[in-house]
Amino acid sequence: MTVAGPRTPTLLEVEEVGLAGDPGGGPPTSTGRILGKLARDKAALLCLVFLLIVVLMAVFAPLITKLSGWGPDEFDSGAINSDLGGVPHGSLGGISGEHWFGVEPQNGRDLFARIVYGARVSITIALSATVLTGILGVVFGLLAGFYRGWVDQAISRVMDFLMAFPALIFMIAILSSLPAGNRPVLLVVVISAFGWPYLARVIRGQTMTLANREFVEAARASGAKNVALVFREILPNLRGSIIVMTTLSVPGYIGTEAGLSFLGVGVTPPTASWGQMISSSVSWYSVDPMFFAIPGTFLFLTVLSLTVLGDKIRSVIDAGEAT
Amino acid sequence: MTRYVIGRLGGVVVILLAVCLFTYLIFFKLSPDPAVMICGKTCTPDRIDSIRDVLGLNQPLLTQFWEFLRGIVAGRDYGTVHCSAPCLGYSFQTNESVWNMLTTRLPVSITVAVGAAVLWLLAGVAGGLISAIKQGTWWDRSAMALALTGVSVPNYVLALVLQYVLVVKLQVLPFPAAPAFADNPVLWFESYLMPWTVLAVGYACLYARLTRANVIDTLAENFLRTARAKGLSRPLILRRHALRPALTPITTIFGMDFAGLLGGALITETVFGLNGIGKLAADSIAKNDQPVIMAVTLLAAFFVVVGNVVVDLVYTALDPRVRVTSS
Amino acid sequence: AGGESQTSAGPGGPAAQGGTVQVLANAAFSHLDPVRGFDGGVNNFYRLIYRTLTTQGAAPGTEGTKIGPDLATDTGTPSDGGKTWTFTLKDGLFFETGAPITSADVKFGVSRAWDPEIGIGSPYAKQLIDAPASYQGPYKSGDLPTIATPDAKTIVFHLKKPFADFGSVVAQNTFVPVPKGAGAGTELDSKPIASGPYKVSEYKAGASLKLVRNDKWDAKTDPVRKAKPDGFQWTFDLDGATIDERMIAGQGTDVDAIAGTIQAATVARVQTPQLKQRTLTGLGGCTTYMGLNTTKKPLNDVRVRQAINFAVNKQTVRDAVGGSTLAELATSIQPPTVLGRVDYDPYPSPEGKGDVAAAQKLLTEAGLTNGFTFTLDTRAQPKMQAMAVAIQQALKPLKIDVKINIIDTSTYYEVIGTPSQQHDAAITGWCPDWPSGATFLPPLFDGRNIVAKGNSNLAQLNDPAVNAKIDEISQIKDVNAANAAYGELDKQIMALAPVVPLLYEKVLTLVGSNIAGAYLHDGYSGGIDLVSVGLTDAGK
Amino acid sequence: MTDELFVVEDLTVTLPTSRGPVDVVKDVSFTVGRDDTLGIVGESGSGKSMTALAVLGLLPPGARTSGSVRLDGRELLGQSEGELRSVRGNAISMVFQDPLSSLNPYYTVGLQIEEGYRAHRGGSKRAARQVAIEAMERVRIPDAARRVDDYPHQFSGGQRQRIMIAMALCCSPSLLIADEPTTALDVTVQAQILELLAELQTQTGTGLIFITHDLAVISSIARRVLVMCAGDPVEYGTAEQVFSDPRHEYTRTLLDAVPRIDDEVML
Amino acid sequence: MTLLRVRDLSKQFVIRGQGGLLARKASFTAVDQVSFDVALGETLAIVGESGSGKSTTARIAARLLDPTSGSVEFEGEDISRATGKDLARFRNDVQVVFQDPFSSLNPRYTVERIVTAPLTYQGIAPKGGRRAFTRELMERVGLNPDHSQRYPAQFSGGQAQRIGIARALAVNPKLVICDEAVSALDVSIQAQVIKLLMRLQRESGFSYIFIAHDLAVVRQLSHRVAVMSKGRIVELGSRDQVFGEPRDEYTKTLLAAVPRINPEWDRRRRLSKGRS
Ligand SMILES: Nc1ncnc2c1ncn2[C@@H]1O[C@H](COP(=O)(O)OP(=O)(O)OP(=O)(O)O)[C@@H](O)[C@H]1O
Ligand SMILES: Nc1ncnc2c1ncn2[C@@H]1O[C@H](COP(=O)(O)OP(=O)(O)OP(=O)(O)O)[C@@H](O)[C@H]1O
Ligand SMILES: [Mg+2]
Ligand SMILES: [Mg+2]
Ligand code: NI
Repeated sequence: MTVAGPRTPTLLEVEEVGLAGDPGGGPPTSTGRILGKLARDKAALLCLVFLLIVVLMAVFAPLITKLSGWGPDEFDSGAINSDLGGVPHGSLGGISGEHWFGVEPQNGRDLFARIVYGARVSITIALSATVLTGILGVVFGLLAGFYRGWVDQAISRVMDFLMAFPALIFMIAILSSLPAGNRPVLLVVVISAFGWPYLARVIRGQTMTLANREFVEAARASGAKNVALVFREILPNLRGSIIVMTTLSVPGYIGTEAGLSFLGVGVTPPTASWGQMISSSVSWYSVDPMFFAIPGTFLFLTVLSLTVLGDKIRSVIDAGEAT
Repeated sequence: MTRYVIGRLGGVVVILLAVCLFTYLIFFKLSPDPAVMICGKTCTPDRIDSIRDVLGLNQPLLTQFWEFLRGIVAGRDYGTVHCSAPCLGYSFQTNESVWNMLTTRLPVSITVAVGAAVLWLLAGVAGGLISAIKQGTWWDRSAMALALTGVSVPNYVLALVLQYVLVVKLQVLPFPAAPAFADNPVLWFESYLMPWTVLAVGYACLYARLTRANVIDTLAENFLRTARAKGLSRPLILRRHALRPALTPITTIFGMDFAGLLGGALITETVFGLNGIGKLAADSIAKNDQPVIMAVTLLAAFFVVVGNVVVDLVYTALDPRVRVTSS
Repeated sequence: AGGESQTSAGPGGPAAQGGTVQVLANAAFSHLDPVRGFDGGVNNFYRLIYRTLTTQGAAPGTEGTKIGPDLATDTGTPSDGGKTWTFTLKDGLFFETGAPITSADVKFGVSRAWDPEIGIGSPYAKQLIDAPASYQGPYKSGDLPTIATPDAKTIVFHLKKPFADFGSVVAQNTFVPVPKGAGAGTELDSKPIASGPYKVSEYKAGASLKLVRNDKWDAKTDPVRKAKPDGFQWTFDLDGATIDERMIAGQGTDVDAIAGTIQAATVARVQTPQLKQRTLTGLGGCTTYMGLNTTKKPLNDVRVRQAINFAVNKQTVRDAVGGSTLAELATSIQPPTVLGRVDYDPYPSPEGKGDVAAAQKLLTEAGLTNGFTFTLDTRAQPKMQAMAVAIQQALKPLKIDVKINIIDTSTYYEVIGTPSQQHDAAITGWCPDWPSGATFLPPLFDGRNIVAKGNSNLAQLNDPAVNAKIDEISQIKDVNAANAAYGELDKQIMALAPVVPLLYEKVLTLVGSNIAGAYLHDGYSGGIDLVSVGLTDAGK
Repeated sequence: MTDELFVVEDLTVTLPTSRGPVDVVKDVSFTVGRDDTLGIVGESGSGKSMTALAVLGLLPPGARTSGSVRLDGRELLGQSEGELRSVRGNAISMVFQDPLSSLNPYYTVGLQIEEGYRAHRGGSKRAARQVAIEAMERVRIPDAARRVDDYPHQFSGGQRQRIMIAMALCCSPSLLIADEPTTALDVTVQAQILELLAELQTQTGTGLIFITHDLAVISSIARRVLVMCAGDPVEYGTAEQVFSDPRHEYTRTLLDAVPRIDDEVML
Repeated sequence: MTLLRVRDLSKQFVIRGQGGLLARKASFTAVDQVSFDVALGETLAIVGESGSGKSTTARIAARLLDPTSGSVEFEGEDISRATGKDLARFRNDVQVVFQDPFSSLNPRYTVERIVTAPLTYQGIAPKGGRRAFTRELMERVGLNPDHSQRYPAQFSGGQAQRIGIARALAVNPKLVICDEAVSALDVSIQAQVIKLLMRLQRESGFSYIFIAHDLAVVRQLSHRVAVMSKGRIVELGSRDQVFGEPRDEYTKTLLAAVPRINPEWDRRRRLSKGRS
């Protein structure tokens, strides 16, 4: 017995739309609900506020330093003791009404102004490198792990190739042979180019496991194309690793930027960056601990805020599942 | 399986060749003329030329590269000196055989890497596991806060601070050096303890957080309920059922990190004055000592690429679902 | 010499016989082969294992830079109007192998300098001694006919042109004797053949070096080297901060240790009386300066260069390297340790803080009221960058915009030494090979020395009057008169302002509490004279 | 009845949800004797599985329970993990409803059967492996000696279910809770498994709680039946009573809905 | 009109041979020379022994697994080698309900997201919005629509199974492959779901491949029945033929083993019902 006839939607009214229509498909509640929940969480709110302050600092740096009185590059020889190797006068690294966070040894530049301006460089570089490596790492890791076969071979060999180079050595070699141009952009590109395979390999491994899970097969049967399988079905199951690895890469990249700046291939002086401040403060740790403590604290708090926020977002998303 | 391994090893050779060539191009083409650097402070164009001649720098680049590769397999001659296989050339700066430089420094790097790896695996995995089990408790929060502090502190800072506290102030450890194990095992251990710790801290923090995230995911799986229903002891449940799925992805990272370290822990070795591959790399970059850079790169590349092959094999061995489709 | 260059007397009293001196070093020696190595640190070290025909003294201050006989019986006998120099060897000289040191060995050692592969150190032998144009050293070209050894004790050098100070030249490392036929390739870099009081017993490149007594060395033949300790032990490649920590802590064998200059951050920590007792300070003997490329606009205008000379705040530059403890403000090109140097300040400003008004006046004259932009090359080193920033900051009020261009340390000299790649200005330094203007002004300012690669005349100054003066001085037979003339030449050059002398950097070093007989040697970039240092208590 | 093996009294299970706590099991009481079988039937989502999980303290995190659960007079509810451990898999075994996700994909089924046995009975690896193979043979897995080293994803749905049963049986528990253990089995294999369970009961006096939707199976093996609907125990009595004279409306609806192979065909 | 045509399908799994890790691979034939057709608007039931290859056959028919040999044609086109658009069209037309309820639901998504996933994947927007669409669908399969924001782990086995069914019915497939789709449902909900399936067949002409062990259910809704044992189809015929006059020995055993409610009790209940 065969029942032929026009295939009219009867069960539920559906209307066909082109592929352009409604590509989101995510849980409709997410953004609103997540923000709402975060706003109610004290710790998350604190982190958000801190990050906001840092961002505002970066954006309004010139304005802020006008208020504080000292520019980031202005020397203040009066604030340091030339006979003692250039340590700041006074205790606590020269903290005073004039220099709110004290001054840099050897030249007396205002630490507050440098922190404010440094936020511009460091945050931009670290966050964009994190985002870029995050995207590259996740996308290529997913593709390699999902497709296996020659796609995996190709991506994996490229990763092997990039990872095989001692990254720091090559960043130096490449950066020093490239024209100066826009340093921060260059830094981001080079750091990301060498950074993504690390994340990608982890993602690849987990993807290989997940790709064999039955729900992926189920989605395939539902008509999901491979790309949808990879990004809609597998990706959400990787967020634990992704959140951990990307939040932790922020201090890593700030450190890399510092190292490269220190070696002369990063941002050019007198531009301030947190990393550069931290690495030049290292040798002063016993004489002028504040010089290290101040940029160190800012870096630490930024990373802490990002991580805590990452964890909170994750647990808010999880909330439905766990409780 | 065997075919797969052979194929991968073939891939290793290809990658190493590519790395070689690329390094060669970058350092021999993009960076300044080694002859000028050898030539020193007071230098004449004539002398530069004759140095170039001896080093074979006047030949076309590909010929030079070929000579270099051949040297690795068959040895080669430089002017009046012979360099026997595996010949990686002579340092422009110290005139030492690069091969010798590598072999004398490798044990130090291996000691540093192995010790640190043991430390960070133990600390990271244990910390992450306990945090995951006690999720949300006081212990969990403080452990994760500690982990954050750990990664946020650059390791050269940690190195100096540790040195200041433990060696200078408290005098419980000697200043780091690289004594031979056989001479004085206690001193050996004490000397390496700080480098190990400094190196391990950053990794331990990352591993702890990853372990925690993965274990939490695993703890929610139904099969964990089954394990509990069987009345297995808690350690067994955690070790076998929770940790194994959680750690499988971590093997990937561990392989990369460990292999990377075998190629030298640049900063730690430099800060502590340990004569390993990392310090050699740092020095040779500072001096633009191309043959050494080349060799260090190759060695590091070798470890990383082989490490990746091992990781892939281990991964498939650890995860049966991956294994089946890979055959 | 300037009054500030006073070297503090060595702590710890006279050195006792015996013991091992520990040396904590930042970097390893470049080469152990005497014709390869050529810098203050390695020259100082070579005196422990090698001897040369003559050598510098062993004492603080100018006594130390005085040339005296070593292997030779005197500082040489010139003839032929200073074109031929004859030296006679002492009796009782032996290599560590027990073989006697003959004039042929000295000749063999010198002729190695012509080998393009290994003769990369001191250039003076090759520059001054006459040799066939095609000569490529003894391993390739065999015997060098222009050096005569009429007998085992006598050696005769024929120069290309007369050279009054040749007695100082034979103190260079290239004049170390090498047993005939030995030392091909890299042999000496790993296993030197000692002629001095010590020999190498163990050498781990980049890690450590151990010296023990060379019992074939006879103290009676050597008035210079006290050689009190039984040995030396170097530990290389230590982190600067670690060295400072260890020296301050002074635990274990570190009481027997010496080291290089401390870091700026350590200055404040060595101010306690106990530590002050253990510090040595003095000039390093070099000048740090900023070269102004006279071929580039607007630096080709002497008024602009003079304006910059006026405007630079040398105080902030000094603070950048560690303040008054670690450097003095420079006024002339030649540092105070150079003989015949005149102390003067052509571009004075209050406390060296820069005279912006004077500078502005000159710029206005030059029509640059609105300032200009120039690029300053500097090394990728924190200290160098800090100096560049200080200069940049000092020139800001003049609306001079300084673009800092950082160049990798390893390639820095190549870049700035290549006129086609060099920018408008560069920060660098120069140390004399021996304390005479002869090794300072001609290499830096002789316009005929400008070469396409490896150029050291960074200002690219090609002034006929200066060139003529250089030629004139080279004709002066009397060494002292020549040095005095160089002092005047210094003034003549500074009037053209091709460079901005910035600093005379100082050495500040801590020694272990058991160290005796330590003083800074002016001839070795202010390093502790190794041939005199020893231990107070050798049994410790 | 004093020598009841297993007694549940007024068991209530409360689960947290985003809309506040929800009672998914309300005041359930029943008893199971030795060599006795209790059948639990009911609406899908009525709390059958939660009842079973509550007994062993395996509820999802955040769940609360009240009432009393006693095995041989020993209270189980609110016991520490440590005390429950000796009971789980030993005195009380459980067959879970969803076999694939309940088996650890990283280990061979053999190991997963063995480990429970060794946790309670000890013995060598080899002996345990033999036990595992025998258990698999008993549940009719073909070629058990080879398949003992296969991984869960290599088995068919019914085979996985049987592996869960094998796992539960290998320690000869005094109480076996089987949550829909035969839904994925064809009728012949199902019959064999049921026979196996009956055999076990007569041999060792095991009490059996059998959760299923298959009323025919219940009618053939259960002595007593508990019917649940939306968390409530709507009917509890002997099988004969429940099947022949259902008191509650829901039970009647349920029995009416049972499809019979000889029913008239609607199609 | 034949919708799906399966011919000589075989599937061999590579399995570990004897002798440790390095042993040679052996193979195991899970499906052996299976052929059948499914017509438009028809229900083909597959029954048979556990482990006889039913799920494997279904997977191959849905092209979730590649056969070792044999062909699968859908609407006259060989889909075992289809790619791109053809494959996408095939996937849109064929939906699968999986045997294992939890494993086939993405643990990270809410029911709403899971149920509407096929729409998203096929670029269809539900009329009236996702929320309403989901609620209606959930209601149809007997789920509480208020639970649309819950995650799979918060459901019971039978509920999870119904989520799977709802997902398959969210789009308008031509063929639905139900692998033990109703086994975890209580009989009343089972009846509701079966009615739904049959209505859809009547109204929209769905075809089904219905794998089940419950022969009573199979008899209710199948047009034709295939009986599998040890990887082979041992009997394939119309429902009445297979149930009425089974030819194969295995089919007979199967039918004989069907459990029934104690007939005595059943009779008594009917009587009492009649009385009340
Ligand atoms: N990935 C695999 N590797 C090896 N063997 C497998 C694999 N998947 C299934 N099998 C085997 O193939 C056979 C058929 O499995 P299939 O899942 O098709 O059975 P089924 O008829 O659906 O059984 P059930 O009714 O129990 O679900 C089984 O014996 C099973 O063990
Ligand atoms: N983690 C959870 N959080 C909240 N509610 C839950 C959770 N797990 C299950 N439930 C709900 O508890 C009720 C009882 O579930 P249970 O698994 O006991 O049902 P069941 O009787 O076994 O049903 P089935 O026959 O379908 O397996 C269901 O309505 C289910 O939705
Ligand atoms: Mg259930
Ligand atoms: Mg199946
Ligand atoms: Ni050199």
